[in-house]
Amino acid sequence: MEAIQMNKVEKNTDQVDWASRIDGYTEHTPFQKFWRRSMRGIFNLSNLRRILSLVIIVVLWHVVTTLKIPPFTRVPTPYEVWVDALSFIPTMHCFMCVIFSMGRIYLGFTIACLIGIPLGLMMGWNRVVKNFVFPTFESLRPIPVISWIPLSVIMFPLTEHSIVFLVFLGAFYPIVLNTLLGVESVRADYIQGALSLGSKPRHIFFDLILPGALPSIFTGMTVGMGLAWVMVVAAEMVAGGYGLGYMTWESYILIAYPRIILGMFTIGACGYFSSAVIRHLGNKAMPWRSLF
Amino acid sequence: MNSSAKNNVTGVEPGEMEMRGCYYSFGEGKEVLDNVSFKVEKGSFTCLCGPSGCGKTTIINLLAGYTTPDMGECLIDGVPVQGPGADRLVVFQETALLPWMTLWENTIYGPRVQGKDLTGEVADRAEELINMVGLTGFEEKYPSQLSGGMQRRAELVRALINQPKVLLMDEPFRGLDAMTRQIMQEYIIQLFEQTGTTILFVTAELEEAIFVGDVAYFLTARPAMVKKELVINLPRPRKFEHFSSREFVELQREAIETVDEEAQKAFSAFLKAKESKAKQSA
Amino acid sequence: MAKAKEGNVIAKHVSLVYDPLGVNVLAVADCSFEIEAGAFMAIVGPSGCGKTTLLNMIAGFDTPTEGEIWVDGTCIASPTIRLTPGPDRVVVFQHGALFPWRTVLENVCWGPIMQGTMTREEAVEKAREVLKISGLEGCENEYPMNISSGMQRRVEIVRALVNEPKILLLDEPFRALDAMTKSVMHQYLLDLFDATGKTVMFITHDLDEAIYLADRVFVMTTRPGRLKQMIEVDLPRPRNMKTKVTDRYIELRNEALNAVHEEARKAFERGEREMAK
Amino acid sequence: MAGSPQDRESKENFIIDHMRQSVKEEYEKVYWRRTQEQKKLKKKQAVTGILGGITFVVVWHVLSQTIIDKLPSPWETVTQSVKTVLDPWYYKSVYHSLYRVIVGFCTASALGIPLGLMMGWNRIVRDMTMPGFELFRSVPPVAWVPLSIIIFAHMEYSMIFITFTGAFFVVTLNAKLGAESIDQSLFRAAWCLGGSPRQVFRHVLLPGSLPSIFMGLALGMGISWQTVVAAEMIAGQYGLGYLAWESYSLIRFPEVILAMASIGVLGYICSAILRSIAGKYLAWRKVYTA
Repeated sequence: MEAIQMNKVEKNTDQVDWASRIDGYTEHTPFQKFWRRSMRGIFNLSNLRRILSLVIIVVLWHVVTTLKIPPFTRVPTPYEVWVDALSFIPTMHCFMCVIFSMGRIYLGFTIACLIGIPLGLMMGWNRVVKNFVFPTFESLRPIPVISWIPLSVIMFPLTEHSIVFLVFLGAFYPIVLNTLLGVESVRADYIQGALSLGSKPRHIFFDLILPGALPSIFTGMTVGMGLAWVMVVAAEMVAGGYGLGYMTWESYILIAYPRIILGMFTIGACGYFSSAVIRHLGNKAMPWRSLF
Repeated sequence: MNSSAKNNVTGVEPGEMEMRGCYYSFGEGKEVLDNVSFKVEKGSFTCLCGPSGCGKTTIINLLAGYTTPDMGECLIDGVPVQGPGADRLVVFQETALLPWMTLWENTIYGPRVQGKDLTGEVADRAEELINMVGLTGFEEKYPSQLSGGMQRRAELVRALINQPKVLLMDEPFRGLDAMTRQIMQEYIIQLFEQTGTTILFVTAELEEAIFVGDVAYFLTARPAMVKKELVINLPRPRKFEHFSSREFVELQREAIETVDEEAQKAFSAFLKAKESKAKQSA
Repeated sequence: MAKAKEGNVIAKHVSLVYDPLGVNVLAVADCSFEIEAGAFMAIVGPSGCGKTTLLNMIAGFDTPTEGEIWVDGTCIASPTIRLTPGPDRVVVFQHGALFPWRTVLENVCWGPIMQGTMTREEAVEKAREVLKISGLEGCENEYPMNISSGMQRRVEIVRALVNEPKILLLDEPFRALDAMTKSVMHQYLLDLFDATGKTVMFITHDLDEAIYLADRVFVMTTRPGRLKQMIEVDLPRPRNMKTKVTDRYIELRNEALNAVHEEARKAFERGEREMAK
Repeated sequence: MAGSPQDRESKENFIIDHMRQSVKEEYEKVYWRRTQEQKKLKKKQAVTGILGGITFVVVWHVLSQTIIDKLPSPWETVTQSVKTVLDPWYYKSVYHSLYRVIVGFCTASALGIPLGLMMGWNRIVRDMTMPGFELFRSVPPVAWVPLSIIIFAHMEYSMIFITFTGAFFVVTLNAKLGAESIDQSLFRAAWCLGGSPRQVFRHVLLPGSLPSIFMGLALGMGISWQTVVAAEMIAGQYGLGYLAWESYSLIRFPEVILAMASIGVLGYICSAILRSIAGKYLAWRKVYTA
């Protein structure tokens, strides 16, 4: 049949070494593959540009501050910050500041998780609970959490308590909302399928709703952690009493300007570290998601 | 029909299913089903064919008991459907394997929630079924680690382990490419011929319906009515060769003639709806 | 029936090595073929075999590592030439690429207006006309998300044709459609091909579809993608649903299926194992 | 009568029509019942919501009377607030906060959106700016307060700068995300159709990233309010944050709550305006909800 013309050469293609016919194509050994991949991963043009950009930032900072160009007259130079960092970071004071802020964060954040996640799950699970709580919750939400600072100072006799309460409040909203979102995003066919397999409500809750909402819960926790740091810094600056935020503000008052910048970066690093911990926990709790 | 006696793989007698004069709508002017009646014989492989959005999924939902018809009734073995149950299982359009469970956990999920003993017979049957669809060695993988075709097969296993009387399949191969689909069809034929379960198979693909089924019902565009019943008398066991047999082509011709008109109608339905809306407002 | 005088595509030993992370992957290996002006050519292959890459090279999105592609006597792609995507080779994409933020009409006249070949009024007039011919009258002012997927595909083909391309490149355009819409679209495409006589390159994973539509079908193997077989389809035009049940069609299809099925099945199983690793 | 085929046909048609009619009537009953049930459900929902609100107020009242005796009771708060709201001095605070937020936020948008789009569009721009953003992103905007006071001699500027910082990072990064999330085939289609780089930027990149840009703007607006309140509390003069803190120092507790509520309402209004603008520009996305 002339309809299908089998090309004589191409019919026994498996013997032809196609790869060797093409310039620029060589089959690598596994080691070569690994080596090339890792080298390309580190020394490529875009990584060089990234490093360059950081260098530029530092150089600019240096130039602007040493030449005292108008708005930056009082800003410390990178070198001053570096010197201050070397002298300050090993001290007990710095350690205590970090411990205090971290302690407040973890206490407030844990309480927010313990109350917020069950509340979110209940709101997603039971329509009556949602109808009861949600309108009030929504109408309180536009109030920035920071503006709760004076009120919480009024409400709690100890500053310590009010700071923990503020951290709790900052983390609470995103955690509840994301948990609710997570429950509502569990696909209907999962539940339908499980129902027709004869699941009881507790199976649906523990096998479907909870793991289905987990990714969203962890998103909420990451966002909540970010807000918790905002809150702890603001509360410490306003209400005082140890901590990184207080330290930064105090440095301003004591005219120890390099320490302000140091404080900012320390806060940033601590915040980054806290988010990393949550991400890590998330990957641990959801092995099916970190596979790809 | 292929009604083998009590089968050692499923372990139950296959059931029969009927839909009698069902009406269903999502609201005024959104009628989905318009007097749909058909019957799925014991141990048969029945296909439902219709243009997309015509209400095939609604039929599956009604038979599975997720919703109730506005009028008419759905019967399983002569008893009206009341809520979902493990005697009839649905294989969904998109895979409904739980992404947080491994293939093995997914497979034995049904027996587990029913409180059955998970060792012994259940485990044996699970292994046998997994082997039958060629997934041995993948038991500890999560669904996201499997290819599309493998996920669909895993879903079949998950349904079959519960010894359903009836299997409802809602476009289970939608979204797979032509080659994978072909291979999946061969798997499902093989499974059907070995287990003898009653299957209701919903599809939009004519060739697929003719290739796998014993009977095919063709539905009209929305609101859906049964337009034609086509008995497919290709021999069983069905093989790839039948795909290109004379009888197959004859059936295909008949099906195409039935459906072509409907497809055109469905396509222009949007414009017509728009026209009528314009007329109403004028 | 107007036959186009232009739109001849010749590929000479085209290969592409894909090298994102320093590890060579041979995506397309040594493909040579010719599409005569005004012919309907289809490429069939399992997913991931490099057919889209081949099309991207013709369209001017990818540079071949080796070989050349010529259109009407000009070289448009070779390792040394700069990429030149342009309105003479318009692509219709797999998942659709209508601008969701523009109405159907705006989408269709976008090309001519941007190229400056027509004024706004002319473009709108022409677009309306072409839409009317395609049975899309009445949805000019809808956003693409508002119309059915079959209609979206029609609009996309219309949008391509308004630019008077030499070649129409179709990258699995009917993949996401359901079977019945697909059959309507096949008819539409066949009618369009008969009416305009443009050169068409059609990519699909469905052999059936390819034989039904094309004059010549190339079968591609899995990675490295290479053209393995050519099937000349000598079915008469115009074709329609009835063609699908003629003896000649069945004969052709059976031969093709039997020739491809075993190999494809092997490739499928191999691919599946790889994917699951 | 039983003669011609036309007769028979018309009779059959009549019977079918009659059957359809009866089915339709029955159907309408079913449908009516369903809509009634839905209405009832909605009513019930509203009642539960109001009950929730009442519970909240009652709990507040009880708390203010018992455990937390410094907390003003709801009634006290309302009466005191009415007095304050009638005082023109209150509007000075509102004006100052609003002014700071608007200036800071608009500057952040004007700089952040183009920068973010460029970052998503051009690899070199992205590589050169991303590390800096990564570095400063995890620093909470509130922590910028002391630094910005050092930089700007004028307190007003430093407060606007803090507001700007709060919104800037979110807006920029969301614009970048939007630009990156556009389907590659849309760009390819535009090239195919003969669009020049400028046209592609204007007609594909910009509208395609709009949804994400508006999301960034909404988030940025929220953060602007957060930061402005913090800055006013810490360093400010005038403004609602300052009002709250000052009222606390002066032991005028109901006004603390009033300030909080005002900030909430203003923030909500700003977001609503933003949403309505977004709705106008994103009309093509409405179909998802419709």
